[in-house]
Amino acid sequence: MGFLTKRSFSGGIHPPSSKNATKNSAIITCPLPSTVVIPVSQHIGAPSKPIVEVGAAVKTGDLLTEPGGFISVPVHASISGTVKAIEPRPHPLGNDVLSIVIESDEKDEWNSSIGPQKDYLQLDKQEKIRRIRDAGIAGMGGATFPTHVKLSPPGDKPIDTFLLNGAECEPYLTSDHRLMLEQPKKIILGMQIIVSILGAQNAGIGVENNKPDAIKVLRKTIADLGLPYKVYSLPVKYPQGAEKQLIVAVTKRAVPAGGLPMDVGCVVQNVGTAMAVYEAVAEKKPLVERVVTVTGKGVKNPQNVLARIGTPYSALLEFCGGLEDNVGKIIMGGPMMGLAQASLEIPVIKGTSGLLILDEKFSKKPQEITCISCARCVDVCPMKLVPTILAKKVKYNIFDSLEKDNVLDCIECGSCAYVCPSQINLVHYIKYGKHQVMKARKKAG
Amino acid sequence: MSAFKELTKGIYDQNPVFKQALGLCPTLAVSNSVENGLGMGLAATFVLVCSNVIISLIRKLVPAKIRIPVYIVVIASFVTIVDYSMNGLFHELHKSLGLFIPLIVVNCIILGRAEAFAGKNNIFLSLLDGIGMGLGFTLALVLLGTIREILGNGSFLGIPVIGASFKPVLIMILPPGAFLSIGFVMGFFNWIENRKSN
Amino acid sequence: MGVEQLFIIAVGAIFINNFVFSQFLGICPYIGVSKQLDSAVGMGAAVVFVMTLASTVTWLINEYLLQPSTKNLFFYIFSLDEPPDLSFLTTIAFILVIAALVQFVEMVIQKSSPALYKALGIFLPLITTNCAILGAALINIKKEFTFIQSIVHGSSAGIGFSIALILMAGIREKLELADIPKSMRGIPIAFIMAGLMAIAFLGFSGLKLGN
Amino acid sequence: MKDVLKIGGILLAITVIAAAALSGVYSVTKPLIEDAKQKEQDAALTVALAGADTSGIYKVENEEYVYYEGFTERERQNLIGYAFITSKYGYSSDIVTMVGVDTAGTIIGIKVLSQQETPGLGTRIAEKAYGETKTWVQKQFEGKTAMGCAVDKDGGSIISITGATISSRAVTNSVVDGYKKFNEFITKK
Amino acid sequence: MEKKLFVSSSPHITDRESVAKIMFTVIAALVPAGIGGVYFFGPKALWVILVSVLASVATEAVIQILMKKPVTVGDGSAILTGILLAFTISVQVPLWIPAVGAFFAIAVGKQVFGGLGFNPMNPALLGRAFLLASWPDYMIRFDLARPRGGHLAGIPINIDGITEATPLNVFRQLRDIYSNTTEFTGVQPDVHQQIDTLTSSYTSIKNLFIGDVGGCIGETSALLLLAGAAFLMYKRYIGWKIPFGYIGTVALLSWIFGGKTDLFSGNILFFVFSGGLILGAFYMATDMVTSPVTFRGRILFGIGCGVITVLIRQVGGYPEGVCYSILLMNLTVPLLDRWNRPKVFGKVKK
Ligand SMILES: Cc1cc2nc3c(=O)[nH]c(=O)nc-3n(C[C@H](O)[C@H](O)[C@H](O)COP(=O)(O)O)c2cc1C
Ligand SMILES: Cc1cc2nc3c(=O)[nH]c(=O)nc-3n(C[C@H](O)[C@H](O)[C@H](O)COP(=O)(O)O)c2cc1C
Ligand SMILES: Cc1cc2nc3c(=O)[nH]c(=O)nc-3n(C[C@H](O)[C@H](O)[C@H](O)COP(=O)(O)O)c2cc1C
Ligand SMILES: Cc1cc2nc3c(=O)[nH]c(=O)nc-3n(C[C@H](O)[C@H](O)[C@H](O)CO)c2cc1C
Ligand code: SF4
Ligand code: SF4
Ligand code: SF4
Ligand code: SF4
Ligand code: FES
Repeated sequence: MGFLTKRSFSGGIHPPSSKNATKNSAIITCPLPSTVVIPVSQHIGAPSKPIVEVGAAVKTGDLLTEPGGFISVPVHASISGTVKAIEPRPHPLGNDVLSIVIESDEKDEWNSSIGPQKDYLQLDKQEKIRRIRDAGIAGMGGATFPTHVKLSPPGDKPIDTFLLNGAECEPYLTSDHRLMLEQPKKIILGMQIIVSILGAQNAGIGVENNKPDAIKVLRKTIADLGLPYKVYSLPVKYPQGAEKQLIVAVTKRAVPAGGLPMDVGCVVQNVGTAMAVYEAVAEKKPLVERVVTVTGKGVKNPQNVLARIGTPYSALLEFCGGLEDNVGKIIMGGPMMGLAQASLEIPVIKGTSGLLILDEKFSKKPQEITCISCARCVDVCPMKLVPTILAKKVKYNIFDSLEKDNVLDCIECGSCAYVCPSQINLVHYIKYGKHQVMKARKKAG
Repeated sequence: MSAFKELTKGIYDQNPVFKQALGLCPTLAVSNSVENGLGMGLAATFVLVCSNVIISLIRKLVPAKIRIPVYIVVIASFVTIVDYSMNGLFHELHKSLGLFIPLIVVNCIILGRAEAFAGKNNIFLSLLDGIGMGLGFTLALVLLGTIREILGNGSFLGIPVIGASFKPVLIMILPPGAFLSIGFVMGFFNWIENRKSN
Repeated sequence: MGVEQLFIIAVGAIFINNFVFSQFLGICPYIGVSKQLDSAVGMGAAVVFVMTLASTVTWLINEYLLQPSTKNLFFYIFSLDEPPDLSFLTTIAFILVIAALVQFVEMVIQKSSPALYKALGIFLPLITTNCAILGAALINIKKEFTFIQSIVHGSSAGIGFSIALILMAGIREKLELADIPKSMRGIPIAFIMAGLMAIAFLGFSGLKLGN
Repeated sequence: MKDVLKIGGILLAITVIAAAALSGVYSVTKPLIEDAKQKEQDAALTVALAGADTSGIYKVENEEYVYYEGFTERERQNLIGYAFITSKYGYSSDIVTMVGVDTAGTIIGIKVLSQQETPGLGTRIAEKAYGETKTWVQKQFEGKTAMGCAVDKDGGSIISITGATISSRAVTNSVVDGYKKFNEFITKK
Repeated sequence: MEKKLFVSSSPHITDRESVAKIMFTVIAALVPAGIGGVYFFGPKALWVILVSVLASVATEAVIQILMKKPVTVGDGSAILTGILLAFTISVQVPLWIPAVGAFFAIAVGKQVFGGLGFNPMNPALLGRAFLLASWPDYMIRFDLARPRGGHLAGIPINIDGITEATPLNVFRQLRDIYSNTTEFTGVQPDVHQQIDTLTSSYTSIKNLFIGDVGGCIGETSALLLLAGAAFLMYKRYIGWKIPFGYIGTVALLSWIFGGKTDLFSGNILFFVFSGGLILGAFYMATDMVTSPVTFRGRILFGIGCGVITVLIRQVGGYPEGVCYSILLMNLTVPLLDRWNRPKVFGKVKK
């Protein structure tokens, strides 16, 4: 309804926000875990390659791997101690991934090169981008796409607009919200760095208007720093934070189907990423910790926790008072797009925005029945697809026309499955369909 | 294949209507009563048998290129014969079968048999094939006619067979009834086949 | 009156006496070529085209060659004493003419428009044995339509057939994604669907257009 | 070229054989067909003019009007009445009937020649009820004075079919109309 | 501790709607109209509804058992089909009529296609159309001999004997007399005025709105049907596109063509509130299974229903066209959906 709310996109849903449990709890630092498990792949792209050996002593911030290609970032030791093992360990994505296990010496000695850098803004563009890559920054909004790649758009795609994504539209999660309240200055300065890299004329932050305090704080910080950035107050609607939807809401530009934000002159980064960029460029601090919202009915003390990368869930949860008895499901991320986790020994990674613990009642899904063509999924799809037809075709193994039906444009936001009264997990089918289409594409060369 | 097989295959195994979905138009159009079905079935059988025989007889004389036109001429001649004879002898029946008598000429079964069988086999087998297929077609029409007439009119061959308290399901003798009956009968045969193969 | 009459013939042939749902003509291609929407559209276009053409040509043949009237060309050419009644050749003449016509159209399209040929070509041979074409021609004669009326009737009947075919194809594509009982899949369910469509088309019966 | 000639020749030969055969069939069946058509026409007339000799019915035809005269004898003796065709739009079609009247205007017989009313409703005008030997029109009209016919809803004595008053009324009024026209013509003559 | 953790794909929450909840809410919304039907047409109406519902549910259950499928009568869709079927038939039918109709609706209209969600056409309306074609003599019996519902706005027309004493049928008959296409030799003083009284008088419209007229069990009371529909719209179980597209089209075209003889003189309220339009537009054209899923498709669907309804009402073989127009438009649903796919986000017009 473009004419009712000025800044938004069509489609979308309004799930209960469920953020009250943690939105007022300040970020607390999690005690150092006794071991951390650091997977060599925490981003989209080629895995990085270990450069340490078992038995090596490492300090916090030490480089553990080197990038495995252009679209790749290194990982760093998040505590000081000894490398205990380099072996496949369970990964949040569900498979086992080569990981570097470090046993803490409980001293947390940091790599000595880390510290405030003078005149960092005057560095040349390439140096800033190098520092970002060396810090191992991958997008913290969930997609974990290497940030240095995003910040090096090809020459034929001039960028005029940079948007910071503070929407945090997923229910339950409050990590970005707290970060905006508690670290506004670092975020804005990080934004300043990014804008300087991109040479963008316009820059702004999009925040859902259920976080008025964050909007106020950001506006004040920007004013204090004398920067020209805008803060956009956006209506509450999922997936407001999806980048195409954010861009259209703020700039009215529609990213072409199958295209990227840079096709319309935009780059979008998460607020956490901005802060990490600041720390990387201005302090040479690698990405070794992040804010994780630990929440849900199944955990005793829901709160926002600053945790080292590699902290096993068990340690994190213990810090939050432990689990209730009726735990049914543990989800990395939010309830809409997050991944259900199979074990408590899986570690926090760069993209872990939250850990959501649902009780049993919430976890069991009702039996899927047949589609009644109610069109709810069609009405809510922010990409204007027809999810019911996509899912049906997949179910009956008809893949050849899927690509023509634009299946690849699905952003897997889950809105369709959320509203389906027949409990059909449309995203599940659609993901499989995408997979088949990609496979067929590859085969066709 | 034995001669006996040629004669009987059309009745069930290769029934032109139910198994091959041929000759559907007349089947649907005239199966609103048993009498119509029977009349149409026999008329088509006559054409089928005669054209099968003639075509098998002349198959060696006809060059491949003009096979189809020749078949059509042969078939059309017999159709016209049936058309006029029925008009003279069974005027009422001819009237209620209407357009569908001349349309036997395009009945897919007949040209189909000419192509698939009579053009390749000797007279004797072609004769049996014609009789068998014609019989199968007739039986299909009579079966559908029976279902539709009993349900839709409460009668069989015009004779009331269900008590007066039965209110006929009129729709069965209207066009929708034709489609529904043939659909369910075909489904029933499929069901039998499926059960057999299990 | 004239135009109104044509309108009545057209609406009658498309909706009220739809070839498929009430006349039972062209059922084989209707069931056979309605599995996919694209081919249904192609077939529909081909049928409209051929049916119009066939109505035109057969009407002329009937009027000037077969009927025993003073317009009969044989009567002139051979200066016969009395116009010959060749109406017993109707069936043969019509079917041969239609077959030849389809061949001819196929050739012309192939030469003149390869694109159109690609779209319609495969359907044309199917049409020869389609009783709807011959049916339309025979109805024109039986109802004693004038030349213009025959053309309108022929094309409208073709359009009515195409509508039925295209609606059915849309639905059958959707039925591919349905849990139809095994024995009913394929042709049986197509017939059931046709029956239900015919029920819906009963809604057009008794349309009172003229007077 | 030779090939074409040969093929054309065969085709022509077959067509000629077929045409010859058909013209034979035609000449044999033609009288039969005409006979049958006549009989059909007669069937209606024998109902409308019950009592007349089948070969004692004559068509009277001129530019604007057609009717039939029925005699008990073949040689135009003993006129029992006249038959005419009349029609009116009913519920969804023209209902065409043949009506026979005696010289006093009393209906001898009546038959519906064509109609396309709603099956189960309007079509019942031409149907026999279960166990009856006469159709609804026969039962209602035979023996009544043509001029005075009207359905019960309009205050007359023709009992209309429930749910099909419109069809019933159309037949009734067409009988009256038809008779009026016939009478006008007869008296003019 | 090793507890079994559930692992399933995202999303992990839903809005807790279910098909059963939707169906039973629609059933609840129809209850007032049902009570209205029983009030206007007497206790037999209740029997008709019960027989229809029982036959629907039994047919569905038996077929599912025979085909060794899970029995899903608990989802309420068969109950709803039964109720809607009963709502579209006259109270004067013998009780086997709703039973046979419900059997056809469920068996041929729904289960042959695989059951809930797969049927291309509206089962309840198919049931009705089947009954109307098979036993028209029963199906059009709407005479006025019943407790209430006997008014036709106090029209002085000699209406008692007319089998089909419903507003639309009486209108058609009067207008035919007026324009002389039908003869009516009975004494009819002032047809012109009768038509005006029927279509425009306050009493007539009021009776139509309340439901105090002849017609099918559940269709007469616009008031009660609209109350239920408002509730469903509030709950977002039915949208606005189909019903408003439908009724708007009927209103417009009826205004243009619904006059006695001249154009632009039809009374909109009369045509909107009479017949099955309100029931059809809000509860039957909106059946999600048999209506388009796309935005434009739904609007066109509503408009198409409206056009056909007015066509049949004005020149068709039936006084009312709601049933057939919805069934006919059901046939176009796959095409409407296919040709009106939303433009994918970011797809540029060519
Ligand atoms: C459905 C959906 C919702 C999203 N919501 C958010 C959000 O609320 N905040 C956010 O920063 N990124 C969100 N993202 C990710 C963004 O699309 C985008 O990848 C991200 O903002 C880019 O920033 P990053 O590279 O710094 O992570 C969402 C993505 C999807 C598909
Ligand atoms: C579907 C349908 C078909 C009808 N068919 C006819 C018909 O063929 N003949 C007829 O007279 N009335 C028919 N009617 C009924 C008329 O509308 C009208 O109600 C009836 O003629 C009045 O008869 P009555 O006075 O006996 O009640 C039909 C009505 C409907 C709804
Ligand atoms: C949804 C619905 C659809 C209907 N469709 C038809 C129809 O197509 N034909 C018909 O004669 N009656 C139909 N009816 C019944 C008529 O609306 C009504 O009972 C009668 O035919 C005319 O009554 P009225 O004058 O009150 O409109 C339908 C009823 C409903 C509720
Ligand atoms: C808003 C709404 C309207 C419905 N309308 C009908 C209807 O008109 N006829 C019917 O048989 N079922 C109706 N149903 C029930 C259900 O959708 C129907 O039985 C399916 O078509 C069966 O697959 C309706 C359901 C809903 C939610
Ligand atoms: S990942 Fe989800 S919750 Fe997190 S920012 Fe993106 S949309 Fe919002
Ligand atoms: S998951 Fe894909 S199909 Fe479903 S609503 Fe989101 S974008 Fe649309
Ligand atoms: S929301 Fe579910 S039931 Fe509704 S149309 Fe989409 S897939 Fe079908
Ligand atoms: S194609 Fe789809 S399913 Fe396959 S990896 Fe990519 S997102 Fe996942
Ligand atoms: S019999 Fe009509 S098309 Fe085959």
